[in-house]
Amino acid sequence: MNMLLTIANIFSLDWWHKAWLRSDGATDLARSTDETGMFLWWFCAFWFVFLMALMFTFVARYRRKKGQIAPRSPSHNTPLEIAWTVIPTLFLVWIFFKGFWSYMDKMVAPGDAVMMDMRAWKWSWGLTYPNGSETNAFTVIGARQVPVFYIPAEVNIKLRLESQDVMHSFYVPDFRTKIDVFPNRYTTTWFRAKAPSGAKVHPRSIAEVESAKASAASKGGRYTGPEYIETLAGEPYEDHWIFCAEYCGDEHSEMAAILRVVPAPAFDRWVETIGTGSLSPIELGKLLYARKGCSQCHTVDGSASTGPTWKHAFGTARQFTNGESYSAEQMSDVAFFSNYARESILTPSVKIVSGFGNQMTPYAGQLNDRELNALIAYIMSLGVNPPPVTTEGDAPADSSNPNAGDSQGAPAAPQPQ
Amino acid sequence: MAHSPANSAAFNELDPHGFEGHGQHAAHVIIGPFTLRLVLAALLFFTVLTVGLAQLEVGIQNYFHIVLPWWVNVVVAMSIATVKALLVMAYFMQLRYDNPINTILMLFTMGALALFLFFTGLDLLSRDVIEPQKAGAIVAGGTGKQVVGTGDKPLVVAARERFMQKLLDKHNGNVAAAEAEFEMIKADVSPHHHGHGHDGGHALPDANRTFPRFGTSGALSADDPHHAPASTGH
Amino acid sequence: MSTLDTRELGTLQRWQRYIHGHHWRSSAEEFDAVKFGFWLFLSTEVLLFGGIFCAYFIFRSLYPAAYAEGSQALDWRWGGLNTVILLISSYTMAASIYCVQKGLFSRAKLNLVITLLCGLLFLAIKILFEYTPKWSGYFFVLDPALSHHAATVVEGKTALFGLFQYVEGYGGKRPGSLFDHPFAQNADIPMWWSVYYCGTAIHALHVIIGMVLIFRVLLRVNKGYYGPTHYTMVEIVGLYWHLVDLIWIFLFPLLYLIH
Amino acid sequence: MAATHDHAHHHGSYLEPKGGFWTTVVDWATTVDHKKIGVMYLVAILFMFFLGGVAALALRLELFEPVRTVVDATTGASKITGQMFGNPDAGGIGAGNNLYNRIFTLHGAIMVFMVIVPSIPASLGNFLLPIMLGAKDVAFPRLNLLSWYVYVVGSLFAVAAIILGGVDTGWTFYTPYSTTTDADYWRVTLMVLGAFTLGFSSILTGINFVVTVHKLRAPGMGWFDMPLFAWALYAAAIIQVLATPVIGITLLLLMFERIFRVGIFDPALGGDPVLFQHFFWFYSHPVVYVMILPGMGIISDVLAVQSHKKIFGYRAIAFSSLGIAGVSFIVWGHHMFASMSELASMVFSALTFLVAIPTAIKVFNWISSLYKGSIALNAPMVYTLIFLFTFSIGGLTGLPLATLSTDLHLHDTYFVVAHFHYVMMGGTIMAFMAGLHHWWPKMFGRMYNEPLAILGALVVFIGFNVTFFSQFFLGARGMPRRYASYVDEFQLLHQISTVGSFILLVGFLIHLFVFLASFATGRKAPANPWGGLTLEWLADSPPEEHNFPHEPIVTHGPYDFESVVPHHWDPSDYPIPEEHRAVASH
Repeated sequence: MNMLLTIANIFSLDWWHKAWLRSDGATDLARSTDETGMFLWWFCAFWFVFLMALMFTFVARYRRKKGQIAPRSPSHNTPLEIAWTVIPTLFLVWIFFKGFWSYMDKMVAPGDAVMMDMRAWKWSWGLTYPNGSETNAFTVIGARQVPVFYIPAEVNIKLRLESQDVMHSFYVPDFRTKIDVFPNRYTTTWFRAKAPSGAKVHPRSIAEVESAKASAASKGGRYTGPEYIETLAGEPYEDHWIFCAEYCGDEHSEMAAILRVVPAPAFDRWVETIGTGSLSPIELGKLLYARKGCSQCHTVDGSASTGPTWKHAFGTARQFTNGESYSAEQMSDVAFFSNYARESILTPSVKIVSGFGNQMTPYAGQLNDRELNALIAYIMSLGVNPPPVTTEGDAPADSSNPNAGDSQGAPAAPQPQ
Repeated sequence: MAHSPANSAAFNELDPHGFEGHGQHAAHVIIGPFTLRLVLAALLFFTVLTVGLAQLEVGIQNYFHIVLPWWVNVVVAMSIATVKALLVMAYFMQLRYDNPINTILMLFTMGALALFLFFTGLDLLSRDVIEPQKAGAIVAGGTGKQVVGTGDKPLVVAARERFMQKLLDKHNGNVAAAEAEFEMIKADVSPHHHGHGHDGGHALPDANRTFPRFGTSGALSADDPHHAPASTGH
Repeated sequence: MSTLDTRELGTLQRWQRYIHGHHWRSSAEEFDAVKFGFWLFLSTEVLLFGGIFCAYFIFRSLYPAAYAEGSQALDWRWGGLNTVILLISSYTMAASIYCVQKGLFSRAKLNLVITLLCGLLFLAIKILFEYTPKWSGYFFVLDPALSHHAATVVEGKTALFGLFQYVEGYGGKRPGSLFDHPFAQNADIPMWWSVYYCGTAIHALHVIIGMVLIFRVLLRVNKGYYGPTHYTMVEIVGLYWHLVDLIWIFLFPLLYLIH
Repeated sequence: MAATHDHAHHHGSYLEPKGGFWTTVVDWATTVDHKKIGVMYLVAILFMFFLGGVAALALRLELFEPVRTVVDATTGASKITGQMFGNPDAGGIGAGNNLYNRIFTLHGAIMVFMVIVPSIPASLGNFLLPIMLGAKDVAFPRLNLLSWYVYVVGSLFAVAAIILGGVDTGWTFYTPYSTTTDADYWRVTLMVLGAFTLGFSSILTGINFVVTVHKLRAPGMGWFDMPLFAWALYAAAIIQVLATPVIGITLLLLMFERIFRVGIFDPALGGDPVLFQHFFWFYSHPVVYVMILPGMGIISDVLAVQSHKKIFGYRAIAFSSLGIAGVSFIVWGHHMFASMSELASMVFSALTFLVAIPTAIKVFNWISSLYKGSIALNAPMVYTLIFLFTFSIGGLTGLPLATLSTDLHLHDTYFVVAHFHYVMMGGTIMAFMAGLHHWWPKMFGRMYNEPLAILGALVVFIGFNVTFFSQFFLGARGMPRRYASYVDEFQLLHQISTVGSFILLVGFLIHLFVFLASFATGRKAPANPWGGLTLEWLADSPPEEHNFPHEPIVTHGPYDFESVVPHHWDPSDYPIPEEHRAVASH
């Protein structure tokens, strides 16, 4: 043990801690995991240095010399061999229990945990809050628009996870935990996020956001902080990545999201206000575009992606892999286009636009009619010559709404923190 | 490493390292037809026995209404099968007279197989020990995103609807007639089970009455995944 | 195994002329080694089927209801008959080894032929009475089970010159997404058929391979390759055939008898 | 022992051509000589190693930038590769990560199924095992040749799958992704069929080795007179025989699932994806030891010979090989801590720690074998030391992965990637290189350029550690594996890793040159260049047709250096004190 300490003095413990862990664990369990991990690091480092020191000493000491042979030396030594069998074993037993107990803590959620439903599909995440609503906040990682899930701090939260298609894995590096997500089965995980440090707070006004964006742009960067949200103005927050850790296909590496921890009262205020009832079809469509993962594969600015872009989808001739083709006239007809769009959303495999793969997850059973119509309205609003908007209060396609611009992100954007 | 020198004078060319032991000669055993026929008779007897016992269990349950624990059936059938397997291996495959190494090898194989079954079962059958929700049965077509042609319905539901559709076409859309024929065919299926002497002919319950959980997407709306609403598929 | 035709021993049978591989010290050692090697191969076969047994074990434990319903749809009489056939064939195979060891070649050939016929019979029963009706609903006209379907036999809907009769509402007990049986109570029942078809099909494949090997042995016995001092291949093929039997000894109760 | 060796009837080396060019080709294509088959395996494996290496470099290039670069590059080249990898849009619209995913699958599948698993057993093992045991050939020579052809056919299937457009399942073929992706194409099925076929080749080799070790040891060679390399091959062969059939049935069922839609693994059909993982890892974990055990055997042998020192704790090493082989069958669950039930995770974690013990014992033994040795620092020895260095890191970093709480964080991150590269490449491949240099003179009868080889070894060593040690940090900081693009924060470490991978390339190019040069200009190798005591050094370099003129009789242990003068060595170069030499006369 004092050996450990001497090594610890030679290199600063802190330096290695920073080198291995990009930040302190964001939950108590994560911190205990970090302890175990750092202990293991020093344990391994000790044995490694010890063995290598021996090895190199021997090699240096017993180089071959011409005309000399190795002196006789014991070819085995039972006590020694027993010693180096038993002593490591004892260490291992201890390590096992250390890992096992904190694993069980990670697995067994406290009885008072708040249950939320997390869905995974190719290639995005969706979180349903206890009141049935879903998040309306989004940000950018890399070039992708990803959802931001607000989470109350210092509250036990239990996620019930399920997948819509293939296996995914819910991984929050800052929580040091990970759980695979299966179709047709539930898995669960839980956490109690630490309160945000207060280093970052929500903007208090739209002006503040604008200036932040301007300054970020001036630095060639890109503002990825929160938009102005009335219920959260001035509230501190802490962002954590959500990654998919189980290979799930084409956009696997884009299947990310942000877990944003805010004080519990602020969360309660916020979660009350995110119903979608008040939104016009196009606004709602824009929201669903981001929330339902459409943004993973379809851009709204005509740029390349896994699926056909939505810009000018309404009013552009389509050629399909099955040989069919729709003329620009047909595609400009509202009724005709609506039916085509509805079919392509619910059962995408029926008509594949030439040049694209049969990649999309069918959305049958995931969208109600209002949502479906909203999405179609939004797509049409991006068309060649969009139909006149009947609903009042909806924004044009190229509005300053943060969600609209997000999919044209610069390749290398700074990450959310 | 203490080393025992090989004395080349006493060295046996056929058995260079004394490993085979008696294996050399044992390998050439000849098992006479009498033994073989005896073994065959035993095997046939055990076959009859195992079938008879299985039928007996069914009979007891159906006619005396004594419900035997589920494992009786399994243990009886499997132990008889094991006895038969041992007979085949020992005599037909000559393990009894053969070089013991082959027997040891088979034991190792069985060991590996046992480990395989045990640990796989240990995981898959203990999912709900900590978290009951993890025990959710996997329903075919539950999320329905992958199965061709079933939409989001379980396979059996889809199959039944396909079948009803066939009947409807046959009666060119006359629902009542189709329903009637559906019932008729169903009635004719259960005697088929009689004929095969399986169960005491308990009629198949109405196929439409109950389904397992309608996949997770259906159950999400339910508070408790175990008592999710019955299928809304029809 | 190399044979020396160049030797001045034309009068001798091939098996008498056999000499062991150059890297062995004696043909006895070679024989022993070949058997050991083949037992190693048999152990791989056992573990191959181990996968099937594992899948069966897991899914029966997860979906007992589906498996109970599934096993009810199988007729133990066909399974039992096939078991008996395979046991007899195992006996004839062992007997043929004995005959070769004793140099009774005609009896050896007879036993081998019977073994082959048993294999054929096994496959015929599987295909005509087990697979075809369940998969497609077409019953072989000689199938006793057909009598239970008098009401639902579709007149005029036959196949292969009337050799097969279609029974309404019976077929479609196929695995996975091909499953089409409208009267299943349990959505998991396709899993039973998946395991049933995979297990029995892979076993049937082994039966076919075994028959090919036996046929080759038959030919070579005929040509006099094997005899009292050299019968390694006969013994090896025998072992393989017994393994095929062994697997079925377990498949039969698992599929047909356990409700 | 040298007495029994008689140069009078010398048959000529196995390399001597049997006549004209085509005669020689036919002779090699139909040979049942284990030496030729070993060499044929060596060539095939090195070619596959080259393919997999190119793929690896492509991956590292892609990861140099956080966003997709190689894949999205709109250059004609990437368009062509795109078409080749079945993604006509590569570089054009909607390239996605298709290309990247196909390349890492290609890298994994080739390196695991076609390189590392057969690498040491099928090439060096095939060549050396019979000679080390004093046998004329392996137990079943024709089976041996068959296994090579099966290997080639399997590899062709896999390569065909790649040319037909590539496979994006990852080498693990996890369901349900592997059962649903590319549903309308045969590529995945073809690739699975390839892996299935390769399994047969592996089984045949395994059976051959087990029987050879049991039945063909030279007179006087008891179990504990075998070289440790033979012991390791024996242990590995047992695993091959007992584990490979399970991957066979797994892949068979996977093919059924794709072709007939039977649902044993696909949850949409009622199957269970975790069941697939159990099937898969029941093979794929033990096979990890098929990969590493022969490497350990090589190290034990090279280390003893190159330091003329009786290996420390012979029996401990031999039994730890068997111990590892045994334990390897009950620890596969540690690949699944994130998907298994808590109870199983606990049991498997506890069992996993068991593997550490025999492994630690081996390392301790090797290092104490150096004590008071007479250590020659030539290429094989340098590679042995490199092995001890990298393998220790690989082994120790297994601990946080076996520990449940930390594994939940590190599972499926670059930490795992780094860990298994340290074990598989830093272990198996380094040992393979050690063995290749150690037995090169024996196999081809020519020495290689020592200084250049050592230089290559050092470059490889540096490149390897730069490439993969940075990945430990990546993983611990939360970088998931199989990502084509990543958040900028990870860029620096990724760039270090990429640079390292190209240093690695340079190192291997040096080795390629060394080997080619040794054919061209290498001086004739003596029969026993290193002064080894095991039987292969008794044979000529290269060995003659049937290895030995007479069946050798073993009169001493494989490592009795302090009492026996190595064959073909001048006793004056090898002054054994009389009182010790007396021991040798038994």
